[in-house]
Amino acid sequence: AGDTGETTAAVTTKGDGTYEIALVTDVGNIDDKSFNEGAWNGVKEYAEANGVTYAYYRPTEDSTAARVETIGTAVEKGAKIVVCPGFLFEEAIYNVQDVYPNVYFLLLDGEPHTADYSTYKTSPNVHCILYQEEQAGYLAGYAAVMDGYTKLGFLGGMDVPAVIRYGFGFVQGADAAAAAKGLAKDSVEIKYWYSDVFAPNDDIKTKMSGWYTEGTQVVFSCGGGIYLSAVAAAEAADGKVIGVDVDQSGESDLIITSAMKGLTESVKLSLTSFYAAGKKWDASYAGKTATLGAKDKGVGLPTAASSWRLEKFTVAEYEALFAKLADGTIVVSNATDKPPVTTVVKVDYQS
Amino acid sequence: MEEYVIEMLNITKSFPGIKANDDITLRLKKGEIHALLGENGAGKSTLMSVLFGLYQPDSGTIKKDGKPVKISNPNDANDLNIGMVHQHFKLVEVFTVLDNIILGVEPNKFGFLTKKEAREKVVALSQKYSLSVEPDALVEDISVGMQQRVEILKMLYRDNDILIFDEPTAVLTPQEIKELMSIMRGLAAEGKSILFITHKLNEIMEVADRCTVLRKGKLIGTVEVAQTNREELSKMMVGRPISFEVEKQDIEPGKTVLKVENVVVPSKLHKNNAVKGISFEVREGEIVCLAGIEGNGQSEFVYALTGIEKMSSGKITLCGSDISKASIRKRSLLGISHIPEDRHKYGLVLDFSLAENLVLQHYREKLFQRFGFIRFKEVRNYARRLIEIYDIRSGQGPDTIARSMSGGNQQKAILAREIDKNPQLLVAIQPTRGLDIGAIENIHSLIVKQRDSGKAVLLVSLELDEVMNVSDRILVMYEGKIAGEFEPSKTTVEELGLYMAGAGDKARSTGQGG
Amino acid sequence: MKKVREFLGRRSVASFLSSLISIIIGLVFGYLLLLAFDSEKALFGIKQILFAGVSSPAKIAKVLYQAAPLVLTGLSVGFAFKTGLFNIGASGQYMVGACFALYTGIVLRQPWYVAMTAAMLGGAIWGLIPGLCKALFNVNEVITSIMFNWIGLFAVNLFFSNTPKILANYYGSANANRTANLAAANARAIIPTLGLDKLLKSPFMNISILIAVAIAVVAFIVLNRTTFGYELKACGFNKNASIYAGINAKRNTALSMTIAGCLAGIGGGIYYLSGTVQYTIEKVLLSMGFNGIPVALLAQSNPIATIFSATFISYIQVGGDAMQPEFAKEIIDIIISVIIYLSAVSLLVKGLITRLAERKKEAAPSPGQDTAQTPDDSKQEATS
Amino acid sequence: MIILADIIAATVLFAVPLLLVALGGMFSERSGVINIALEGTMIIGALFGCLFLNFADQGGWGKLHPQLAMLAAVAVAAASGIVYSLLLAVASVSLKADQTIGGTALNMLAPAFAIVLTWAIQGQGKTTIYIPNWIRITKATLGMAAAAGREKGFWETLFFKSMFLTTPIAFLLLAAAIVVMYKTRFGLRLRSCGEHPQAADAVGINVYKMRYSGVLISGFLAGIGGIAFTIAAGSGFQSTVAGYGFLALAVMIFGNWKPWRILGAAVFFAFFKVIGAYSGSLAFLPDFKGVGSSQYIYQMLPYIVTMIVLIFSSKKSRAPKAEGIPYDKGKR
Ligand SMILES: Nc1ncnc2c1ncn2[C@@H]1O[C@H](COP(=O)(O)OP(=O)(O)OP(=O)(O)O)[C@@H](O)[C@H]1O
Ligand SMILES: Nc1ncnc2c1ncn2[C@@H]1O[C@H](COP(=O)(O)OP(=O)(O)OP(=O)(O)O)[C@@H](O)[C@H]1O
Ligand SMILES: [Mg+2]
Ligand SMILES: [Mg+2]
Repeated sequence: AGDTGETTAAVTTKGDGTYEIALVTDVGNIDDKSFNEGAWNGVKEYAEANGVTYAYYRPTEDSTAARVETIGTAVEKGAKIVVCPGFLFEEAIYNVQDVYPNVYFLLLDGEPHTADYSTYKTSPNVHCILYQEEQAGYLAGYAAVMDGYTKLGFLGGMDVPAVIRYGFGFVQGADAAAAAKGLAKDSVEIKYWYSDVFAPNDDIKTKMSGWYTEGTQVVFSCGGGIYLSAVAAAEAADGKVIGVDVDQSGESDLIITSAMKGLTESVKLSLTSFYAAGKKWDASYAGKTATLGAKDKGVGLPTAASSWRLEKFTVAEYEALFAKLADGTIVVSNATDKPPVTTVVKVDYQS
Repeated sequence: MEEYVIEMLNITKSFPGIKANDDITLRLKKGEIHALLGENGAGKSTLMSVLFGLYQPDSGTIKKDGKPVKISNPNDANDLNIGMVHQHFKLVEVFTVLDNIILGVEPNKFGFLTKKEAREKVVALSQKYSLSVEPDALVEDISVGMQQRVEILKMLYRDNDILIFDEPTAVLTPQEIKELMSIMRGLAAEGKSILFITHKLNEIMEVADRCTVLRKGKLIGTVEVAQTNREELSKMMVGRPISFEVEKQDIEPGKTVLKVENVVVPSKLHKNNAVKGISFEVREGEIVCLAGIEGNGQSEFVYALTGIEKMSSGKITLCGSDISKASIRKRSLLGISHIPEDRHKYGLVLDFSLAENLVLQHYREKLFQRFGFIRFKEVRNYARRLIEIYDIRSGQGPDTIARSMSGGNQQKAILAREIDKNPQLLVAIQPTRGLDIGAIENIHSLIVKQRDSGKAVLLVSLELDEVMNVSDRILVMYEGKIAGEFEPSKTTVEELGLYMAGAGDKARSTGQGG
Repeated sequence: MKKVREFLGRRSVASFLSSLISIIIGLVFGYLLLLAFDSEKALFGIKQILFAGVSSPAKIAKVLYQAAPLVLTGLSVGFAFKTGLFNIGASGQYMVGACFALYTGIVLRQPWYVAMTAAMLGGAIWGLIPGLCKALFNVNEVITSIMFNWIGLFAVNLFFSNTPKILANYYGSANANRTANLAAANARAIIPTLGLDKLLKSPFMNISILIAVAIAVVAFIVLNRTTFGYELKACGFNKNASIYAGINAKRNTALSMTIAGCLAGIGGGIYYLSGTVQYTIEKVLLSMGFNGIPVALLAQSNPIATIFSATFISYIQVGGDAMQPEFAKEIIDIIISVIIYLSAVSLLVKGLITRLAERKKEAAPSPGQDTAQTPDDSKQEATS
Repeated sequence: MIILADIIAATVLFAVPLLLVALGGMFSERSGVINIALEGTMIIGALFGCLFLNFADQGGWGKLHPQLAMLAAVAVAAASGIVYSLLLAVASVSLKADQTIGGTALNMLAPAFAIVLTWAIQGQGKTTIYIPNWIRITKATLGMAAAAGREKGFWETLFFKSMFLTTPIAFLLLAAAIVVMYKTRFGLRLRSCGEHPQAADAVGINVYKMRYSGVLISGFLAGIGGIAFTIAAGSGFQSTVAGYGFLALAVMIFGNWKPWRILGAAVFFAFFKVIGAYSGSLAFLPDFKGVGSSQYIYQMLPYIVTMIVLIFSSKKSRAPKAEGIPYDKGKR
């Protein structure tokens, strides 16, 4: 069950109708318990702790022009910094970064470029954060197989780069664990499917239900609110789910772990730095792209006792693995153009 | 006075813009058949609806057995044992006969239907009054005559003893009318009182005890039928004498206009053919009448003739050209006009204006369109001309929405449209159904005028009076075949009736035998 | 004659007034709603609703940009209404229209007007099939249209998924879930702006609203001036009588749905060829088609009035967007639905008014029924 | 074999909302009112039902008496459906407005209202009302021992994998609908109003009252259908019922306005919908190798098959004759 008890006003204002920190959504809602919510929580926590006004805006349609327009609205409403979660903002930021030189932008999951990808440019008022989702996926896949699961599922939202990196990382991690355990070829199976949508729906639930009935033990639900569909199916079949982006263990007892990227933390850190520098990016942020991975603790699995629901795989083993990722002993491919080669795991790519 | 079961005293009822009943008093005696006569729109249905609780009178009182009563809805009427057979049957087509009879007074236990006792009561009633019905048949599957019997049973089932019949005979065949008359007599003999609306004077003469005449919402008078005659009644009703004979010139029929050879038309209702190979001709300057009881293939034949349905074999020739396979529009262009039986369903687009309806066949002509654009000015002018010639009465001339016109005027509009086409062949089906005698006179004279101008007319009618009066030649149809051909001057209504009932062959053969 | 004209004038005035009254009541209701949520900011909210649409050239551009496809889906629904059919399938026709337009523009590399023609064709096909089902097999067009909405949705997804050249990732993007950005794939397929975008300083501005208006005028003329429209309406009002009069009712039913499909298809084309949006693989029916229903109803199916009703709805939607973040923009939908609800009721009031007026004048019988589809409101407007 | 049980269970799960809502539509249309607002009414039912479940969850007592709480939630959904459909009844029966227009307005109103209300209650941007996980009927609910391990048998999968209180309720309501429609005085009168209101009026039946009843019953059923769908879809309430209201309308027409056939149509439709999701698991189904995203072929399937069946069965289809025509006592 969700934390519907929380009724914190999402908008605080000094009364003059301006909002200093703005978040503009791409698609999906800020209550998706995943990507958007992770970023929004960063904004909210920082703003509330520091008494800054904040608000979020929804564009009128899914287009660069509308995103540009909505950023404009946010600026009109007094935004000093605009947080833009999602690579769909790449062109929009490219278009506006020089139009509003005195407004600062935090772009998550992307880097500004033109519509035809011919020119990339990040102006000094923009800071970009990319995450090594493949590492988070790798950790989740490795942990699941180590915990004894042999029939896995990957439920992706849309096959956009971040999701693909999670998915291919998951496959690589599972394969590595299976190899480490010395399992026979094809003894670990992964069903792999993109639902083409970030919102939950009845079709996804039915499909997951079928997977669980066929023996799938755990599904890595990767993207927005679709975890709801996976959890609903798992509940009926006593299956398990792996969460994504943020620690989703609170959403259901069936979520054994989550492949996280530090959205909330990095947004909060960026905002802290922004205000510390006097409402602007300092040199380490201005026009820079940060790629956060294990080495920066930018990705990982939740290790709090309440979140750790893996039985055989221990936190200590996890931390050892994590260290290897952080120091580069283990390198996970971040290629998104073709599926990773596996040695043990059999992957069933479904359409 | 004790004598009257129902007294409607000084009833006035207005609708916006019209006084439908103006100070009308009508008294009904126990056990009598009381006819109500009047032109279309005279206010007969309104008066009866007031008695039945469908409308509230603006003023006036109703007494039952001498006591004033208030009838504010059909339930009240039912409680006072007043029942009504409506002008347009109020039956649910997809319900069974039994369901229709019990509707509104369903026998039930805790809201659950207990149909068994209902069925027994219905069967008993239908035997007692010889109203044969099939309790489990769907209403949509039974004949109009049986539907009427269902309506009567509805009243009897409710133990009504004041029975209102609103134009019950307009939709019946001669045989069915006869039956109804005897049923009514039987009911009256039982002590039930009957109010009977009709436009047909001979029915009044035959069955009614007294007759009340209305004209334009006002009471003209109540007369003892035994002491009056048709001419007098019609004069009371219309305000002028009416000629019952249609005046016709004698003309020699000319060339053959329509030639029908062995036409077979399949039926939509059952597997058999509806029309089983008929052949005949219609020539210039003659009115040929297809007589017959409804359901003997006349309608289907006309559908085939006008192209609405396909015939399975045979040949139809119009003025020498074979139209067996031609489209509806082609046939229309070649000179067939026709007046359909159901004017609302087939004759008019009720939501179009009168003008738009009057060009329903012609809008493609050069005069009314140029390059596919309608010339509304011409359309209106044309409509105005027809309105004048054919005396079509309506509120706003060409721009009147057809729906708001009275039945008679709607019919006139159709006639105007069809006759003004100056067709080689005019096909008219039941053109006077439900109209008052004034309107009938008018329509008959239009049809005859058409014939007199040397055109061919094919008339389909169930009314034997009309058949005898108007036509030059009569073809009786029975079970999809032509059972006999007659000349009106050399036959009688009785003989026609026999042939229509299928007894023609027998009559002929016994006649030959004897 | 003058009297009649006066009366007719009054009738269209009455229908305009009834819509206006509904709109005013709807807006008052909206204001009360805003008050209920946040009394301090309610005034700000209603100001946005009322005036944001004209607060800047860019906002005007946005109003027109959103209105253009609405006009077309509204026309689609309204055209079918006029001919006695309920086209609830505008959504599917819209999506298929968009698909045809994008394929023609991106893969076949055709200019915008060719792509637009393709959109029309796509919508036509998606209207024709339910039309044929109705004409030939008498299958209720409501159910076939609903089925074809979904079939259209998935068919378009399937088609896009199997046409790599149409997707954004073929043109360098990382995104395989949406069609290519027209600017990157084939700029000629973008609807021209004729400098309007510069004039109003908005990337949303192009000639699509002009196209929509032109099509509305054509639809008006076809319905009210031509023999073809006369036939279509006759079939809509009374199929049997039309058949009796020699009109091919089956053909007209199929044609009418086809034309409705064409209109919705152009709506899809006009939106997706604007160069701003990319078609995303969808799992739910696009609302633009359904939004055509209120547009048509508010316009009482009159093609010319459709232009205004679509613009109005788009206008207050822009106002609703401008209310954010203080208020949820969904409040606008509430206002629109209240207006539609009231207009359903006020049509009756209108009928009553005209009937009374007429009774007094002529003391004669009057139109028996006043429904949403008073057949010749529009025609009479034009002739008087 | 278990997969078969799973498919049947899923089919029933999704057939239930379609069945309930289509039955609702049937009552309304049989009384003479076209209820195009089913979609909106479902949303309202789901909204209040889910809010109630949430309330029960937070109160803590829901978990203690899950099925009782669920029953109450169904009642809340039904009641809110009735209240909402009252809006349609007032417009289309009392005010004699065009039924399509009123219905369209209500369809538009419902999701917007739901979002605005959800935000008002849960906070801005909180679009989902989560459904507690204790509502499912399990073996434990019935006091039976839960089977050990996750390998479940055929019957267990069939009856307990996706069983909610709404399922038995739906079948009870179906039985009730059949009885009410064909065995009671009320049913006979209701049907007469949809076929020939003038006839009903003439025998003393209050047509307005009957039509109100029809519309309100449809609200009752659509409200329950709304929560049944939301539970079946398993994604919480997000101010939508994904077009199921319109599908139910189609199911009703497909079912020829008759309860048994509506059941058939709902199951038929749900089956083909479920089959698509299982296509990867069922070897005998073609997997369309070489076609990208073949899931869409299967997702189209139910609609295409329905179309084909409709074409072949259309001759017998017959809508209530007077549906859609406002009844006016004064008019003839
Ligand atoms: N519901 C109504 N609304 C308005 N006017 C009505 C209504 N019913 C009847 N009228 C008016 O009352 C007049 C009388 O109508 P009524 O139906 O009683 O005539 P009638 O004598 O039965 O005619 P017919 O012989 O054609 O059946 C009509 O001319 C009509 O103008
Ligand atoms: N809904 C209505 N509103 C206003 N006037 C009406 C309405 N219906 C009928 N009228 C008026 O009632 C009068 C009579 O109509 P009515 O339908 O009774 O004619 P009729 O001759 O009885 O036709 P029918 O043969 O169909 O019974 C006409 O003058 C018509 O203008
Ligand atoms: Mg009459
Ligand atoms: Mg009458």
